[in-house]
Amino acid sequence: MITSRSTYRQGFDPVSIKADFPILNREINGRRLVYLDNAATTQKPITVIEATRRFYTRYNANVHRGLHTLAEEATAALEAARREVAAFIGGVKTEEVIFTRGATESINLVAYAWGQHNVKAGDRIVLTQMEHHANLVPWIALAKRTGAELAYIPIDDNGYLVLDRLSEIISSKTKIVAVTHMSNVLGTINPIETIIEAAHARRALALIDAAQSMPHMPVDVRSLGADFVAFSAHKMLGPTGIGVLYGKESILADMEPFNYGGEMIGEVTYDHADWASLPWKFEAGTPNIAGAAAFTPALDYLEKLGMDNVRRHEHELTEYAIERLSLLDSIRILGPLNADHRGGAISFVDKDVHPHDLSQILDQHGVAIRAGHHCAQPLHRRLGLVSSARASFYVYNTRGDVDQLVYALKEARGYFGHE
Amino acid sequence: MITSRSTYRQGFDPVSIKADFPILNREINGRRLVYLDNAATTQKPITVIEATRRFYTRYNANVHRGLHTLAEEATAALEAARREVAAFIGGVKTEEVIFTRGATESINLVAYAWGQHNVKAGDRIVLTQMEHHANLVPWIALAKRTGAELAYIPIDDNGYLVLDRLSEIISSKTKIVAVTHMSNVLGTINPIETIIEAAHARRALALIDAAQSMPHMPVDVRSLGADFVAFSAHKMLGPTGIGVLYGKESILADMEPFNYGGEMIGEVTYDHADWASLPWKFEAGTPNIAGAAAFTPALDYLEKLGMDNVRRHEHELTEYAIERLSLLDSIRILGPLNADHRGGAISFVDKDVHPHDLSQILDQHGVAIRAGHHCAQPLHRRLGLVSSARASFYVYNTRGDVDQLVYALKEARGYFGHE
Amino acid sequence: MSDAIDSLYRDVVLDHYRHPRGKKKLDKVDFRNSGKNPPCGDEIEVELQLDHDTVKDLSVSCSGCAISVASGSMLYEVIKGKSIEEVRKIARVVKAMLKGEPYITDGIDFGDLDVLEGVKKFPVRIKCALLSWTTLVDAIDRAQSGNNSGMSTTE
Amino acid sequence: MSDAIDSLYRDVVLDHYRHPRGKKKLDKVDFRNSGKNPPCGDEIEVELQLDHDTVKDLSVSCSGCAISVASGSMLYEVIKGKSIEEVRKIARVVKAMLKGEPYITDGIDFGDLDVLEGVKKFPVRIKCALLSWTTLVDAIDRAQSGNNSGMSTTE
Ligand SMILES: Cc1ncc(COP(=O)(O)O)c(C=O)c1O
Ligand SMILES: Cc1ncc(COP(=O)(O)O)c(C=O)c1O
Repeated sequence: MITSRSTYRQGFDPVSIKADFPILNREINGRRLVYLDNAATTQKPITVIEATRRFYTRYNANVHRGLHTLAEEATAALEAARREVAAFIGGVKTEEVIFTRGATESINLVAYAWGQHNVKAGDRIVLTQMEHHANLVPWIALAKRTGAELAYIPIDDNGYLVLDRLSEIISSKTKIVAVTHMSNVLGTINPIETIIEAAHARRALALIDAAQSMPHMPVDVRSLGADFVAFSAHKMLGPTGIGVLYGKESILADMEPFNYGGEMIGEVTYDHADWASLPWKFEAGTPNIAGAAAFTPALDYLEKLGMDNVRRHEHELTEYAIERLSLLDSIRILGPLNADHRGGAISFVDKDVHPHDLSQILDQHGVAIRAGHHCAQPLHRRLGLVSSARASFYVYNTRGDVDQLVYALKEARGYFGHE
Repeated sequence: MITSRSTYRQGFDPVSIKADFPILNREINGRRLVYLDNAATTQKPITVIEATRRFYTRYNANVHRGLHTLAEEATAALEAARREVAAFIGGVKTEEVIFTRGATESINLVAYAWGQHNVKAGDRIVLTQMEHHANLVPWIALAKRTGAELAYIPIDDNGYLVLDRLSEIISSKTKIVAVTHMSNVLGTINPIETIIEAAHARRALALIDAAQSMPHMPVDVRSLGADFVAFSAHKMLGPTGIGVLYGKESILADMEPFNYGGEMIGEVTYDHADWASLPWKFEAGTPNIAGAAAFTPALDYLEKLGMDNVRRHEHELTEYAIERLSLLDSIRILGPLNADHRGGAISFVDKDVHPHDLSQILDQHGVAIRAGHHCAQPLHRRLGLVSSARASFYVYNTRGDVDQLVYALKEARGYFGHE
Repeated sequence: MSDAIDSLYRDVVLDHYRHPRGKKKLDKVDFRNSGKNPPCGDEIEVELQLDHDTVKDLSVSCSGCAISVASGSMLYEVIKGKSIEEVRKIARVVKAMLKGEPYITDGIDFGDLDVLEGVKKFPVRIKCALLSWTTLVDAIDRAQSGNNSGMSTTE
Repeated sequence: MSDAIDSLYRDVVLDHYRHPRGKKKLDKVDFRNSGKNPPCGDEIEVELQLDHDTVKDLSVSCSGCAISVASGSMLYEVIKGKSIEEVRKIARVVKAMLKGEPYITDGIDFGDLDVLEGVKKFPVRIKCALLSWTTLVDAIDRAQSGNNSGMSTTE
């Protein structure tokens, strides 16, 4: 719980942080870029951009078993990124950190490599009504393949999970409970400790979709006790094309591989193959090596700011934004109004102007927001909507950015002839 | 067939090409870097490095349905890369170009999304004895899952495929024939036209692993008539973490998706989902957008050189290298000795010095080669080896590089006390 | 505001958006089709009353952004009373105009439709403007093949 | 050549590589184990003749790179005649030395083993030097648990 607005470290200065992000100097339609689409992807600090350049100009090579200098350096960079991730998420073993393309692939890996062998007809998979398609469609597909059933933890009209019937929903037939830590639409921070505990009480596994939480608040995977955790580098200052699946060593060790090919094998003959040790068993083929090399400085940047401070900063900004948006009568905010219970992804609808039109006009004022279903169609339907507009914050955003958002929203209404 | 050494365009000047690759200025152990590990991954021209930087400093955003300027520009870059790939591989439809992490994932996509539904117990999967693990292990796994059998087109001791019994091996039970276009160990360029035809004669599909051919010679996917073609950007001047699966539209259209999540769906409810149109149906989650943006200038670079010229250049270099290496009595070259039948990946063994030790000493002379089984254990066993050393060329390599290789090989023998 | 945005949201477009025509109940419906853009959530319902080869009357009801609503409303105005052959021609011209391809108007009355030309500078919005047209043409295809209702998409 | 490479391939290492000791046939084999590094293809075969708690004799035959062959050869020389307890201690020290961790030699005779210290600067080669030791210790573990042959790997 965060109580006061200004308790966080003085060192955290979004204005000087902005200076580390070259793209924020860009002008859009003659206005300074106000980037508020951070739940989709975040911008990159110069250190991340520079690390990519450095990789390609100094030590680009393929990894593993290369005996020349470049290959050794590239391998060292990949494994250093793995150690950095392991430390960042709460001090797990490097064997438990698998590099994927992103959160989506991480979840698919589990649905295929664990799900296919552990979920049978009649078993249950438990999700929530607020899942992103990435933590929904792989399970719908698994349920279809296996004959398992899906059950959903419902939400109330304020965007909170309803946990009353939790022990009923997580029935004894439940094999896995897959839940988002922070909703990319509602912003809600879910009580995943309670849910993980309830899953484990039924001997079900718990997968946490941390795509939105890991970038924005301290997440200690070890003390949470989650069995799987998925997230993407590009949503936390890192490059595109790389993400992470954390898995408990004991579970990963028993799993079949997902993709097959080079680097993930032990011995191969023309009709048999066995597998490399963890984590490589799950990393077939050439990984996104430049991506890994640039993920390290992203994590360094966040470490240096301190994830507590990141959370405090966004908490303050979210509180301020909700305050200001609530003054606009035509705007309805989705999800919790109390910033203690939510992150900085704020979705809303205007009663007169369609989200797409809003977004188009906001762009004229340099303000980048997202409009649509944000990969959560069922959730929107549950809320009686087909789409919404979403502004979402990160470390470089300021109150000035919120002011520009509110100004542009008013302008948009005016443009379409509303007061 | 290429007959003369110096027929290719004067404009192709590896020395001035070298200047476009910043990493080649690096010194390794006090010597200029002679990078001969191109079959593992290639170096990147400044335009590719610059495109990555530009993406992150100018228009980094998530793609699809974003209505703000950055999102539109990022989407345009992704789709421009797709058009560029479609043109580069012979003028296919953009619907047929799926972005993956690399060749390995491309092949796994087919083995899962096509294989799982089209290959049954008793069916046959045909491969060759020279496949990379990426085009071997996914099929071994599919055969295990389905009860299908594997059959191999054999090789002779010179590293050529033996096609005598082709119509027997590709039996009427055969569902797919998956063959490398160019071996990453032997260098052999396989007669894939013949093999594709034989596959189609049996109503089997043909998958071509073009990871080694696409970067090094003109490949016209359309006129080849292959059903699937897989390759990686990082082996053709492009970034890591992105590759391509080409698939015939009619086949892709009938396939189930592979990974599930955002961007690949049409409509989603809590218990059902349908799929987006091609190619997006196969691209779940945030793609490697920066990777795509930097793949375009890589293809531009190759286009500008002309793939015919690239092939001619490497042909000349391969001929020269084979000539020089053949003068070393202790060296045995694997694969065809005739450069007309092979690409520029030249594997060899020294009768006295282990490949790992060779590679380690070569590194002392600035020469980067690979040592090991090159992700082809069964092939090495077939050749009576466990590992080999491999030098492989690309556009920036020169005769001087070959000379340095040969010099360093002699030095290495001396170091270990051999003449 | 930039010129581009003003050419996207022309006054005529905004007027159609605020007061969409064609949202009405027909006394008799010969053919019906609904269309959807799942990624944006835009939805449209088209009903046709045919008199031989002429669209005697129609109703168009659209929920979505300004562009898709305005496009549907303009469609209503232009199509009403046209022959099926003319409808197909107009639909082809609209498609070409939106995609920035060359077209000839061939002396047909296009009403306000030329204002949709501004959409072509906003690739993401082309689908919005197209939805009603795709849905209409599909309805006509079905009508001519004797299949009287269905579902279209611009995906 | 750099100093680092010369400390990897010390003369003693090269001598062991060229003339590996311990490649012999034992008249009687109590325990046998083979080891493999699938990624590099290095293979080793260790045979033990035990006299109570002492390694009375052993044979080591190794195919692989200079480092793995030399390491196996040195293992033979150092281990022969040592007690199982000493063998375990030595193996622990070698492992620590290769990984660059602190260790104390505790007055035990290490023969030429200290030359392996140069390997630690070449992370990829550590596995080569370790293979024979892992295989030996696994053999002893199995011997002590009554399981007389097996297969080890440093993966
Ligand atoms: C909650 C949530 N889960 C999963 C994802 C998927 O992440 P990615 O597209 O990077 O795979 C996202 C991002 O869109 C998200 O917000
Ligand atoms: C012939 C062949 N196929 C497939 C691959 C796999 O490519 P990637 O590791 O980029 O997925 C390679 C590269 O190692 C290769 O040489």
